[in-house]
Order: sequence, then structure tokens, then C-alpha cells
Amino acid sequence: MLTYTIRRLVLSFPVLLFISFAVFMLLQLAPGDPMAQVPLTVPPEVKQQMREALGLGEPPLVQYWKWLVQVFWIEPQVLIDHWFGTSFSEGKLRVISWQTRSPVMDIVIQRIPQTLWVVGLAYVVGVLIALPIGIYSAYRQYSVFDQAGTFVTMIGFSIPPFFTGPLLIVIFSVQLGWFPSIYDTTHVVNDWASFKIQLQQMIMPVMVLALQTTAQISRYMRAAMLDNLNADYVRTARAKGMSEWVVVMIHVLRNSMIPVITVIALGVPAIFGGAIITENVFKVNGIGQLLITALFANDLPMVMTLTFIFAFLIVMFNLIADVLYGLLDPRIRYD
Amino acid sequence: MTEPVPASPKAIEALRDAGPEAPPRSQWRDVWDQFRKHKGAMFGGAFLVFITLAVLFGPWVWTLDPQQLDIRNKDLRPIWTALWDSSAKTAIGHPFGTDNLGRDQLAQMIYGGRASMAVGWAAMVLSLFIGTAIGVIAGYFRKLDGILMRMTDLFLSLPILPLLLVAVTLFRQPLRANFGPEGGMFILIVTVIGITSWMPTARIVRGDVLALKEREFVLAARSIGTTPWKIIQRHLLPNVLSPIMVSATLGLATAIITESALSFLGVGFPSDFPTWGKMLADAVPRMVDFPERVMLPGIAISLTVLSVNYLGDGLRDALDPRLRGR
Amino acid sequence: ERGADGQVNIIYWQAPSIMNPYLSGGTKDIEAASLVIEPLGRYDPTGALVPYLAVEIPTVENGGVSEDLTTITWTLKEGLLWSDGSPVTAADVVFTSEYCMDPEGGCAQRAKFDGVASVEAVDDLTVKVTFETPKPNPYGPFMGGQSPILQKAQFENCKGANASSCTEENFNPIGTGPFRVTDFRPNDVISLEANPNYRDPAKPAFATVNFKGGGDAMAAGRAVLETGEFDYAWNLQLAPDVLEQMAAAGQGEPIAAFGTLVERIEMNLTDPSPDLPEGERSTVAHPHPFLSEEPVRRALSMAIDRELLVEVGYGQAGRATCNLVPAPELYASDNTDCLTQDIEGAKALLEENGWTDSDGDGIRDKDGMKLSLVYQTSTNAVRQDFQALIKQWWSEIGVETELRNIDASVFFGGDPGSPDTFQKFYADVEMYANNFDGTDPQAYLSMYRCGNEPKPSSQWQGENINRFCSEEYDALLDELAQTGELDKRGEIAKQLNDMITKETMTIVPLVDRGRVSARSNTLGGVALNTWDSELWNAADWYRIKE
Amino acid sequence: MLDHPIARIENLRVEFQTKSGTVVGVEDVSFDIAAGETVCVVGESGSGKSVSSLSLMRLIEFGGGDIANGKLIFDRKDGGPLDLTTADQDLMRTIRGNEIGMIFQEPMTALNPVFTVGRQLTEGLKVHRGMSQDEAEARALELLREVRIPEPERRLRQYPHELSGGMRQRVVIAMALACKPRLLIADEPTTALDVTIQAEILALIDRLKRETGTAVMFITHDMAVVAQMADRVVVMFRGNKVEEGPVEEIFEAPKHPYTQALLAAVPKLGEMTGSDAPRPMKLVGRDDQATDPIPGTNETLLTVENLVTRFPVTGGFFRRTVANVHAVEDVSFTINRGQTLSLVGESGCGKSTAGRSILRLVEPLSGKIDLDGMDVMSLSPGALRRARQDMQMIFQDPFASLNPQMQLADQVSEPMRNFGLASGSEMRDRVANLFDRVELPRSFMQRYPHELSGGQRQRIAIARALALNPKLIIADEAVSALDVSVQAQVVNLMMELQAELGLSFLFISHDMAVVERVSHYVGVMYLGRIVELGPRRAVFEDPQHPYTQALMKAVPIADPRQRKSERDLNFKPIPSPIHEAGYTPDPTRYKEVSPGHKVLISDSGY
Ligand SMILES: Nc1ncnc2c1ncn2[C@@H]1O[C@H](COP(=O)(O)OP(=O)(O)OP(=O)(O)O)[C@@H](O)[C@H]1O
Ligand SMILES: Nc1ncnc2c1ncn2[C@@H]1O[C@H](COP(=O)(O)OP(=O)(O)OP(=O)(O)O)[C@@H](O)[C@H]1O
Ligand SMILES: [Mg+2]
Ligand SMILES: [Mg+2]
Repeated sequence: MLTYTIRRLVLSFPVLLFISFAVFMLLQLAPGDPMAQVPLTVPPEVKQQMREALGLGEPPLVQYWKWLVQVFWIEPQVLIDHWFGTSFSEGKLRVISWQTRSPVMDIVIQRIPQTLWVVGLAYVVGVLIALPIGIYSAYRQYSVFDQAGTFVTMIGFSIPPFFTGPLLIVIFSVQLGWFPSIYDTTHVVNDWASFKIQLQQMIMPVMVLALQTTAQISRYMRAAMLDNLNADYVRTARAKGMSEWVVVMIHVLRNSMIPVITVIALGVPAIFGGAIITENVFKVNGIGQLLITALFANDLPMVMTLTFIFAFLIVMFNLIADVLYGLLDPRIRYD
Repeated sequence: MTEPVPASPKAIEALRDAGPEAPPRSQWRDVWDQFRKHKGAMFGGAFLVFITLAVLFGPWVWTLDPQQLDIRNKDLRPIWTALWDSSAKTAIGHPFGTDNLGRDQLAQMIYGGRASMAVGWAAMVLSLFIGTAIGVIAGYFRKLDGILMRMTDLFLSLPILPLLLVAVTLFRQPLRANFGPEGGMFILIVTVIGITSWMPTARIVRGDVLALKEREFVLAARSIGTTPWKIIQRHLLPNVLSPIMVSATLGLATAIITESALSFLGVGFPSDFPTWGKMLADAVPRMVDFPERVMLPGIAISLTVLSVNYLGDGLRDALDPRLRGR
Repeated sequence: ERGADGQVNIIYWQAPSIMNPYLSGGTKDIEAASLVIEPLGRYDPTGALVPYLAVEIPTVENGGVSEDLTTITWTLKEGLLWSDGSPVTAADVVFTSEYCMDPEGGCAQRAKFDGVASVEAVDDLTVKVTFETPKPNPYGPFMGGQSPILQKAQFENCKGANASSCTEENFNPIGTGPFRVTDFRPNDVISLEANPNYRDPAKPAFATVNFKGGGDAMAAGRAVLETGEFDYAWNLQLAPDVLEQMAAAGQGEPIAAFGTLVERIEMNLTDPSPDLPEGERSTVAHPHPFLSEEPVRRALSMAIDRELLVEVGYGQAGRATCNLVPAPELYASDNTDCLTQDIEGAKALLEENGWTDSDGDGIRDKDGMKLSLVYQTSTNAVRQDFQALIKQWWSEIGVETELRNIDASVFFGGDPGSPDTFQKFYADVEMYANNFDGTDPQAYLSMYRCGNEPKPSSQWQGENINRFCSEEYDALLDELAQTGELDKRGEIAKQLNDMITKETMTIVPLVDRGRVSARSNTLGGVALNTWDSELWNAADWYRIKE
Repeated sequence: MLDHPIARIENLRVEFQTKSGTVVGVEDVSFDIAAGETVCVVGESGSGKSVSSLSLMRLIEFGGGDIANGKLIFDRKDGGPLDLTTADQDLMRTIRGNEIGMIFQEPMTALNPVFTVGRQLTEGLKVHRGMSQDEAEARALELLREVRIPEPERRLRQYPHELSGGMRQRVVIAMALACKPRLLIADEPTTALDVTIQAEILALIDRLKRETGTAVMFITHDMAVVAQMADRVVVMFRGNKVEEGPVEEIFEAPKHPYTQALLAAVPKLGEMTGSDAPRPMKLVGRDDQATDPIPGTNETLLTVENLVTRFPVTGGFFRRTVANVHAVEDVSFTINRGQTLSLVGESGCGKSTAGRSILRLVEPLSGKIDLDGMDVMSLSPGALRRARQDMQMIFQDPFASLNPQMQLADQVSEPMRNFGLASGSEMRDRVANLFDRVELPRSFMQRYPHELSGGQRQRIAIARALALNPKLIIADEAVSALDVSVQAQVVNLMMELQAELGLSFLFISHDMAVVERVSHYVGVMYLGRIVELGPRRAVFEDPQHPYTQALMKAVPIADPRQRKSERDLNFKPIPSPIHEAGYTPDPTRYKEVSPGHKVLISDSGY
């Protein structure tokens, strides 16, 4: 298992390199220009100079190489400096966003709390709602609950967040005035009252996002439970005189969770980029919003770095999912 | 060493295997009979047929041009609002009302449905095709597994927006020349949605194929000289149908919504080309005053997705001979 | 009294990404920065010049501008302090010009310093700018939100190639404005607090500013007008009915003001046909098959009902116009011919010129050439509505239109590799809005000079989008450049304007677009300004007491 | 004591509500079980044996069944007789696992794969006996010792998949016995196991019954097991009890025609003593059958020499081969045209791998395979595919070896389509002929595998193998999963085909009695090698190798008067076939004891 993990880890380096190269070439091919947001009143020569100041004049491969060096060599040094107070990175050029002229990593780190608070929590909430729904739907297959659950989750899944978001805002912010419509990213939670405010501002985006998660995960959970409910070992457990609770919630659930856990793990990377529209609707300026603004501003280093982080998460969580699978299911042992 | 007891005629009957009693029937009859038992599937199927017919033949029945502006008749409410709100501006000529430029909503729903259904189905079929192909090949041919799965990772990381922009830059002109501006854009959007959404299907199919490959009937097929390609076709594909059906359901919904999200982000079809998703996105700012404008496309999308879901459930049961017998 | 009114909440749906306007041309960034750093003088809501850091606006009359129009001398107010407590000196002003004029810095406001030969500090408080040639309008450098004064001490090491790495400086510039940054989160939130060293001890009334960015105009409007969470929302580009409905909630009010921004249709005088080899599409080598005919262009313009466009798209925030230069008064032509829609007249005009529907398909043609257009614009709800309406009108006069909308970042990005930029103009007509900086239209009108068109040899850079070329026009432009007298300049400018719109219909102006923002009912002192930063007088803002 | 039954089933009727109406699982069954008694319930597959036992546990409700009629009187330890049909599930829970223990058919799936053996064993103890974790563990250890699992301490912390089938079944038995139940229900506890393990488990249950006085309800369809175990026998047929009586009486004077037919179909070890060539079985009611011996020819069809097949075990960072599973080690034999060679041996000894290696469905490492002059080892993939026309395979599990999604006619015609041998109506005719050949009605052609019984499915598999007119058929446990009566028919069918078509068989099985019936030659495999090879008669009547001798002893005989005692059994656990990468095993050397009868003299690991 350990060698398997290490092997996969080592193998993921070339994979990531290749992915980053592919993404870079894609972005090179993509039309668009970081000067698009500069007003038309600024004359073209000036724009050309600004472009050159960003390093856009250099050949693509040189740009890629620079980016690689910055991400893989300089940024880790910055991290080490930050932790140990050393000064390896002094005077070295980090990955700089074209939009903000500041290190991309700093902005990313700034965005992580929002993303985790809202999108991450939404994922957790979604999963927590989905699991009982899935379990009970399977246990009472074709019951009213099951049918209704399917109905509601599918509706939830088929309605886009750019509709549910404003709908919630109109109802809860405008009509009822319960929750703020704009997320305050500077809000600091330090006591009960501020925690309550945080809850209030989180509740709507979390709900919108959780709806999507719930729909998917509960489907998987239901299917996995159904697969296991008729297994022989369930009959054995019953024959031992175990109560239904133990039979379902311990014997069946533990087995059904194996595929579902991996599905959940594979969904984690999406937390960081998959909530673009919801983040936008509620002004939760997280990683997704960062990516989309960077995309529209053609901020190549930012887009590149974010997609790379994203790819990194995907590859890592793929690996984590596989390892989890092996850990949870004693039958599977990777050599 | 007990020599057999003298035979009695009943013993033959006793020893004969109990076979199926019901007379054999044609396969499709059977499928249909089983399908008919699934109420949800019947409902879903009926609704899908209805909506498909409506968007296909609607334009002959409801001949208004969806792009026709009628600025004097803008912001009409659907006629049923007159039931409770007698002051609402309604017109018989526009049963679903009109939008802020006076375009007929019913006509828009019909044409929008055409586009959404076409995008949904086409992108879903494309992504299923790619996903299944990659999944099956990765699962069946061990050597290709690693590389194909890493490719899946790559595609998972590709951001869809730049991809679409690249595709538009590179292919809009040739496609426009061959398929017209809307046809060309349609192909682009479908392709981009298709190639950015096959990955989950591929993963699931691969997992199933890995398990199926170990089943004896695949070994049996090899031993009777079935070529790998035929094994995939005859033995593996029919047996991974059920996960594919689930992917298909989710895929249709995702495709319709992705198209609308693209419109929402401003990189979709030409602005005068209605789709359900775009109608929904455009109506969101006015949803307080004109709730029907979000409800109509919203309900259409949800019902379509729901009926495909139920239809998928029903088909899965009906096509699986093991379930069909019961 | 300073800081007495607590916090003011401002929402910009485009989030500022930097506080240094020299490194970003974006309006959002310039306006955010205007809370912190200030120029020597600004424009007020009427377009008049008002001194800020300078004692007065230098003119020929008061001797600040030399008679030959080649120098301008600014005098700083006495006793000005930076927010860190150090004094503001002429050296800072000189440094600012050096900062922007450094060729490696990629300064976004470089055009402001065009023609500047030297900037020197005469003494601690006096700065003299010398131009290479006479400048009838010498108010480029240090005027308006685009060229505020930077502190030399802070930015000394950030010149040229180092500009980008000065993150701390760019996010947190030391300024003379009413506020200073306490926390800058790029593309998200800026937290500011009152500048303790602001020159007017009673101002600003607000102790802190919460400057939120992101989302869309809809949400920003809602936050001010409907929920009252915010006090001020910037640039609410929303359909008038939507805005009206929001305003009905009664938490605040939309405010509007007009500048020089004109939404227009540009006619391509060259042939964009994809059948031409790459490098020859939309170049002067191939005139447009029918748009090069003036009557066709005129007919297209006549078919448009500009008042209706305003009603649908802008409401109070728009005015139908026939002019490229709608303001200031001095330069605005009185041309109003185009304001009434004339479908019949347009039909007749086409008919007269041999454009008839010979095959009965509803589309006019001549010599086998159909009146069939590709009409492109950037993606935006109002523009899409305009496209739909105009397409409809044009179809009424027998012109077929294919609509195309392109993502704004591509359309306005000058990427020479993309076929979809507005400069490349691979379409027959295109629609967008443009305006000019400050109050003088000379540079603006000069864009349409012959030879200034985007073309392959200039990497498709250039401002003469229509590929317009007229010797007469160019001669008039030269005359304008030599004229210092204001009335005379106005005359020439009007003539130029009419030439390119009324007479040739090269540019078809549609709407003079105002700026709509919204303020809450409790926010006082707001004076919407389209000539400078909207936040130009944030120091005067206060909370209205109930 | 005997006149006071522990459990009494009266007029039990169980129904299942399915989509296509009500299915009756058990129609009318009554019998009783007394303390210290073993009642064997026998009957063909689907006759309602499992349904009856599940009803007694009231577990049938969870499978969708419904006890429509009848009483299930159970004599509780304290509280006297109770009709279980009226008990609610809460009460049942205190009885299940506590007073009634149950052992299930499938040892492979009856245990929860994700919990350790220890956890699954202690669970019931904690619930029913209120033991603490430590007490329960101590008791679990004791139980494992009781069922004679080696190294019980280690087993407690292992997961089910880490145990062999036999060990798993013993864990299941331990679980059922944990709370010292008054009634033990064993539902085909040994069907899936090797003879050796089966013998041990039967002995184990027998001993427990004797020592604790538990009543045992033993369900099986294997008459030899019945003869070994039963005090009384209940014969079931299609949901009804058709006969009941003491075991000797049933075996010696069966009354019901079904019982008679069943007994006739049971192959008994030693039946063929004295004859050289195999001979089809005489089945009840089939007078038309030829039971002439099948001599075959002496012409060699297949020669296998020094066949070695190993499966690499990769490991480490670079995925290098660190060890090999020596599945087939230096095996040589020949098969003559029209004759059958059988390979017997315990699970995991390499029988299947040997069979598959000949077809090159797994790649052998080295060796020579010569089929009718064709060197199979050197064939290119394309040529190999064509060569497989001459050799076909029938697999053990008729459920798994047919594609559930394909119509039977398509499955049978698939080989012909693969080689383009026929098409259109010709194809249909040939398929119909094949159906006739294997005695299946032509109306089955449009059906799906799940609609057929196991025996019928295996016929389809045979028809598919015959479709290409092969010279050699490798039958890998082709009849092991079938009911005795069905098994007899299939065995007869195969022999008939051999007689008529001159087919050669490589017959792989672990059932000695069947092997004795069908083979001309027998090879006994142990740990990848053939330890004894020779004409059937020689091997069966004069086993030379100690392993062969032990194997013969373990086979139960379908005669209640020839019960084996536990003392006859002495099996060592089989050593691991996995050796490190560099390991070179000794070559195989044989001693020829009589013409064609060879016995391994080099080390076999036994
Ligand atoms: N869950 C169920 N739903 C419908 N019918 C069932 C169900 N379980 C059993 N049956 C039916 O009940 C009958 C008896 O089945 P049972 O499992 O008792 O057979 P068995 O004698 O144990 O056979 P085997 O030897 O194969 O285990 C069969 O005809 C079967 O079709
Ligand atoms: N594909 C494989 N990879 C690795 N090891 C294998 C593989 N197939 C079989 N083995 C191993 O080879 C040995 C022989 O297996 P084989 O299946 O030939 O036994 P068998 O005699 O047919 O047993 P059974 O009676 O259970 O079918 C076993 O130890 C098995 O674990
Ligand atoms: Mg059974
Ligand atoms: Mg085997």
C-alpha cells in the first residue's frame, strides 16, 4: 500500500507537468488579451507597451519555462521562508498576476477561507443531507419517501444555481430581510454574535450549493445501499439476531460507504472551482470567482496557476480516493 | 452399488429440469411489457415524446416567429394570470405572454426547446460515446489503462471557458461556412460540452469493465474465438448499460445547464437564438415582476430532466433480461 | 467632523484589482484609487477644472500656461501632507512623471504625458511641464483621476521593470486623499479609514470605507436600492424597467449624469469577406461591396428608432444622439436629423440606388449582391436587445442581418491572433461605446485619420475602426491641432463630427449614454461626475441624519 | 427426550409476491426435529429447502416472502413451546443466533467482507449474552479452537478474504454455535467445498451434535453427505415433502419415485471397479439409453510436455516480479482421440490453470503443447484464434459463463459467427440441431440464461462448445455446480457425445465419484504437479501416492452403512504455491508402477 502510494505520487509529477503544459498551450491558443479591460481611450501604442511590460513579448516556451521555475522552485522557497524565517526567495520573481501585480499565491491564500467556509461547508452539508436520504431511500425502495426523494433531488439537480441564487435572495433578503445578499469576506468570527452573522451570510450560498451535491451523492448512496442490502452477509447478520439498526447502519452502511466515499473524495477538487456561478451570485469572492475574473481579464499567470492547483487537487484526490478505497475495503490491496 | 429400482413413468417427469412455463415471446414485446409496468418511466416517456413532438412540430401549429419583436405588446402576462389579476396585461394572441421586447414566449419556448433538447441530447450522446469508449478501452486493455486514466485527469483539469474560446477562434469560420452561423455554433457548443463532460462516465464504465472482464463468460467468449472488439461489443457493452443510463440522465441535465451557464457567462449561442437556459438566465432580473418567465423554462428543463431520469430507470429495468422476468 | 459618521459601504460590481492607476487603465481601479491618491486638479460634474493639490488651475490668463502653449506651471498648496505625515513637494510630482514615462514600466496613462519634453521642479512647491510642441490643451499630466501624484519616497524603487513587484506599494499607496487603505484584497474588498493628515480637518465625515467588489450590476443595485445593505453602487447598467422596479423599494435612488460616452454602430468600409485571403480581409485594399455606398449606410441609419432604443435599454440614463461628440456644449454639434425613424424613406433611398428585391426573398440585392450583414458586438444584455431591435428594423427595409456576439474580453482585447476583435472588424457592422478623456475631443477625432486604421502591418493596432479616409477630414484635423482659441476649436470639431456622422454616415451614433449609479437615502453629498472619478468628492460625503 | 421435538413444522406454506404474481416457495411441509438428532432435508435445487429453513428463522420476510399458512413450533429453553409465526421481530431477534443458529450455503459471501472475523464472532455474544468485549473475545477464541481452525489468535484479527473457503465456513459455523443454540440449521454447508474440507466439516458438525445434544437440521442435495450425516431424512420435491424416514430406510427402500430416481442418479465411488472403459449411467425411467462402454481410440490427440505456468507477483516500487505463483509445474500428459483424461485435486492445485494453459487463455511459461500435429505454443494470435476451433471449453459455473444479456440462440451461434462458418437460415438450422443434440427444446432459443435451470444452462454451454466441431473439449468442473440428478444427465450427455462424435475430453473435477464414471485416464494433481497419472482403473483400484490414497479416503460414500469416522482423516494444510522470483523447482520424476500408471517420486510438497 505504501509503495503503491509512493509510486503513484512519483508518477503524478510527469502527469502534472504534462497537464500544465497542455493547459498552457490551450491558454496560449485562446484569444483574448490582458488589455481588454483598459478603456478604449488608451491608445494602442500605450497598450502595446503595457503588454511588453508584462512579458508578453517573449516566446511562449520561454514564458512557460519561467512559470515552471516560479511555481516549482521559487514558490516553495517562499513557503519555506514564511515558515522558518529564512530568506531563500529574496529578490526572486514570484508568479505575479497581471491584473493585480501581486503574487498569485498570496491572493489564493487570501481566498481560501471564503472558499472553505462556504463552498467547503456546502459540500459537507450536502453530503450530510444526502447520506440519510440515500440510505433511507434504499432501505424503503419504491416507498413514498424514495419516490419523493428522487423527485426533489432531481429537480434540485436540474435547476441552475443562477436561478436558485437570486430566488433565495429575493425571498430571504429583499422580502423577508433575514439574510444579507452580499457576503462580507472581511467578517471576523470571534464571538457568538459574529458567528451568528457568519451563519446568516453563509446560509443561502451553502444551501444553493448543497442542493447540487445532495442530488448526486444521494443517488450514489442509494445505489450502493441497494447493492448491499440483499447481500448474503446481511442475512447472516440478521440470523445472528442483530437489530435492524445494527444490520443497516453498521453492516450494510460500512460496505456501501466504500464506493460513496471515493465519489465524495473525487468531488472535493470541485469545491475549489466548481462554484463559480454561486460565488458570483452571492459575491462570495472565493477561488471560483478568482478564476472567472482572471479568465475574463486574460490574466494568464493567475489562470495558469489556478488551473494547475486545480489539476493538482484532481490528481491528488484521485490518488486519495484510490488509497481510501484500499484502506476501507480490506479485500483490495495495492501492491 | 444399489442397482436402480424398477422404473416408474413418473420418475422421468420428476427428474426433468423445470424449465420456464410461459411460452416464449418476442424480445421487444417483453421489453415493452416490462417497461409498461414502470409508471414513472411511462410518464417520463410520454412527457418526452410530447415535448419532442411539441418542439419539432410546434412551429407549424404556433406559427409566430420567436425573434419577431412587437414592442407595443411587450411585457404581456400569460393569459392565466387574468384568472386572479384582472388588471394584468394579457392577450389571447400570446398565451404565454411576451418578453421585454415583445417576443412571443410560447414561440420562444418552442424554439428554445429545440435548441436545448438538441444540445442536451447531442452533448450527452457525445459525452457518453467518448466516456464509454475510453472507459471500455481503459478497462479492457490493461496497457492503455494508465495513459487513458491520466488523460481523464487532464480533461478534468481543462477549464471549459478558454477551451470554448479556442474552439470558437479556430473553428467558427469553417463551421459557419458549412453549417451556417447557428449550426456552426451548435456544433461547437455541443462538442465542447461533450468533451468536457465524459470523464465521470469513463471512470464508472472502466470500473465496471474491470470487474466484468474477470467474469467467466468473457473468458468463454475468448475461448470460442471472439475477437476483443466483438467481446466489447457483444458482452461488455450490454452489461455496462445500467451505469451508462445513470450517466446519461445526469449528462442530459448537465448539458442543458452547462449550455445555459455558458449563455449566462456570455459565451454561447447568438443572442437572438433562444434556448431554455438562456430564457431562464435572461428572465432572472425580472423574476419578481414576471415570475412566469423563469418558471416556464425552469419547469421545462426540470420536467425534461426528470422524465429522462425515470425513463432511464424504466429502460434499465426493461432491457435487463434478468429483471424483466420478475 | 472627521470620522463622525461611521462607515460608508460602497459596492462596485467590477472588483478593483490594484490601487495604482498607472498600472491599470480600468475604471474600477482608477476610481478606487481616487479615494487615496489625488491629482493636482480635477474636473467637476460640469466638466470645469477645479484645483485639488494645486493652488489654482494654470491658464494663459493667469500666466500658468505660456503664451506659446508649450509650458504649464503648477503651484502646490502649502502645508500639504502625505498620509504618513511627510510633506508633499514638487519632487513627488516630478517623480510621478518619471514613473509613468519610464519606457519599461508599461504605464497605462502614458498617453497623458504625450508630448511632454520635461518636467522640472522649480522650487519645493512649483512644477513646470514643458511640451515639445504647442499644446492647446495642456491639462494631460496630473489632471483627473488617471494621473494622481505618487509619493516619491514610497515608489522610488518601483520604477520601470520593478513596477510589478511592488505589491505592497501598489495595494497600499500613500496618498493625500481623504482615506487610506487598511486592508486590500485584490478583486474582493478594500477596507479604508479616514486619512488623519487630510488637508481639511473636518473631513471626511466617514471614519471607514468598506469597498466591496464583485458580482453583477443587478446585485449591486439590489444591495443599495432594495436591501439597503450598501450606500453607493457604481455604474448600474441595467434595463430601465428593472432599475425602476428596484428603486420602487425606496431604500435609495438611482442617479444619472451624462458625459461623452456614445453607443454607436461602426460601418466597415472595407470588405470583411472570409473568401479573401488572410491579411487582406477588412483592409483598404478591398472596399466593402455595398457599405462603401453612402446611401446604403444612410438607409441603415434611417431605419433605426433611437428613442425606442433609449427607452428599452437606458431609460433616464440615455439620450438619443446623432453625434460622435455629444458634449461638452462647446464641441457638440446640433445635428438631430437622424432622430426620427424613417423606414419608408430608407426603402425609397435604397430603391433609388438600384437596391431592389429582385428575387422576392425579402432581401434587397443589386448585381447579384445581397444586402446581407454580419452585425457583431460584445456580449451584454442591453446590446443584445439593441441587436434584436435593429435587426428587426433592418429586415423591414430588406436587409438581412446575422447577429454575432463575442465575449468582451476577446472583442476588446487586441489579440492580433483572434479573428473576433473589434479592431480586426471581420464583420460588416459592429456596435460598441467609446468616449474621450477629459473635455477636449481633439485626440478622439484624430482617430479617424487616414492611415490610422488597424491593418496587418500594424499588428491590427489602430483606431480608425471604419477604415475611413478623407483628405478633407485630415486637413481639418491639422487645423484643429494648430488652433488654441476655444470657439474656433469648437467650430472645427463640430465640422469634423458632422463629416464623419451626418454627411458620410460612417459612424452611426445611437445613444449618448449617461452613467447611472445609486445611492442610499441616507448618503449625502454625492455629486455624480462623468468627467472624472465618481468618487471625486468622497471627502464631502456624509450620513444624512433622520 | 426424543419424543419431545425441539422444532415442529406444521403445514408450512410460503408465498412470494412478485411482479408476475404469487410464487409458492413451499407448498405444504411438515416435519419435526428432536434434540440430539440430525434431520437431513434433501431435494433438488429450488425445491424449497432454503425457504423452509429461513421461515424457521423468520428471515424469509426480509427476502420478500410471506408465511401464508402453517405453524412453526419451537421449544424455547425457558418458556416452553412457542409458535414462531406469531412472534414479532423483536422477540425473534432474541431467538435468532441465540437459540437457533444458522449456517449458510455460501461461505464466500456469508461473512461481511469489511469486518474482522473477531468482530463478527463477538457481535452476537455481546448482544445475546451481554458479554464485555474481553469476555466475548475469549469465548470467540474458544469457539475457533472448537471448530479446529489453526492459529485462532491470528484469525480473530483477519478479514474474511484472508481465509480459505474451508476456514471461512468454519468461522460461520463457529458464529452459529456461539450462543450454544438448541437448534442448528445448516443450509448446504459443504456444497462449495473440497472433499477434504467437506469431510472435516461434516465430522465437526457430527461431533458437536454428539457432544452438546444440539438438534441439527441439515440441508443438502448431496446424497453421499446425507448418508454420512443423517439420522432421519426428509425428501422434498417442488415445495412438498414427498418422503420421510430413517436414513437406512430411505437409502435401501425408497418409496417415492422421485427418491428412487434421485438415488439412481448418484454416482458412487467404486461402482466402476472392474471395468476399463467408462460407461454412461443408468437413469431411472430412461430405458432408451445406451449404456455401452466407450472404448475410445489409442491415437494420440493432445500431447502436453513439461507445461509450466506461473503467475508473477509484482511488488516494490518498480513493479518488478518479486515472486511467482507456481500454478502448474512441469506437467506432462497425453489424451487420446475419443477418450477422457480427468484431472482431480483440491482447490487451488492448478487444475483450471492447466486447462486454460492448453487453450492459451493464460500464457504458459514453457512447455510443449501439441494438438493433432499443431504446435499450439508457437501460434500467432490470429492462428491461435483459429486453432481454438479445435479445442473448446466448458466452465464450472453455468450462471457465470453465459452472458446474461444475450439470447441463447445468439450465444450458441456466436462461435460460428466468429469464424463465419454459417449464416442466415443455415445458421439457424445448425443452432436448432445443436439444441436437439443437447436435448433442449427448440423453443428455448429465444430465451435468456436466467430463465433456465442450472442443468439447462450447462447444456447451452455444451452446445456452444460443440458448435465448432472441436476435437477436444476441456470441461472445467463442468458438472460440479449441478444437482445430482441434473449432473447425471449432463454427464451422460457428454459421454454420449463422446461415443457418437469421437470427442476427447479433458475433464477437470474434484468429485472422485464422477471422475471414476467418466474417465479413461486420471491425473491427480497436488500443488501444481501431477502426483499420479494412469488408466482410471489402475489409479482408483490401486492408488500408489500417499496423497491419492488420502483423497480417496475422504470421499463420502452414498451408503449410510459405510460412514467414515473422523479418525480416517488426516490432512495437512496445503503449502503455499508462491515462491520467490529466483526459485527453481526440482524437475518431476515418475516411477512407472504398471503400464501407463506413473507415480511421482520426486518431492511433491505433500
Ligand atoms: N425471494 C424470492 N422471491 C421469489 N421467489 C423465491 C424467492 N426465494 C425463493 N423463491 C422461490 O422459492 C422456491 C424455493 O427456493 P429455495 O431457495 O428454497 O430452493 P432450495 O431448495 O434451497 O434450492 P437450492 O438447492 O438451489 O438452494 C424456488 O422455486 C424459488 O423460485
Ligand atoms: N490470474 C491469476 N493470477 C495469479 N494467480 C492465479 C491466477 N489464477 C490462478 N492463480 C493461482 O494459481 C493457483 C492455481 O489456481 P487454479 O485456479 O488453477 O486452481 P484449481 O485447481 O482450478 O482450483 P479450484 O478447484 O478452486 O478451481 C492458485 O493458487 C491460484 O491462486
Ligand atoms: Mg437453497
Ligand atoms: Mg478451478
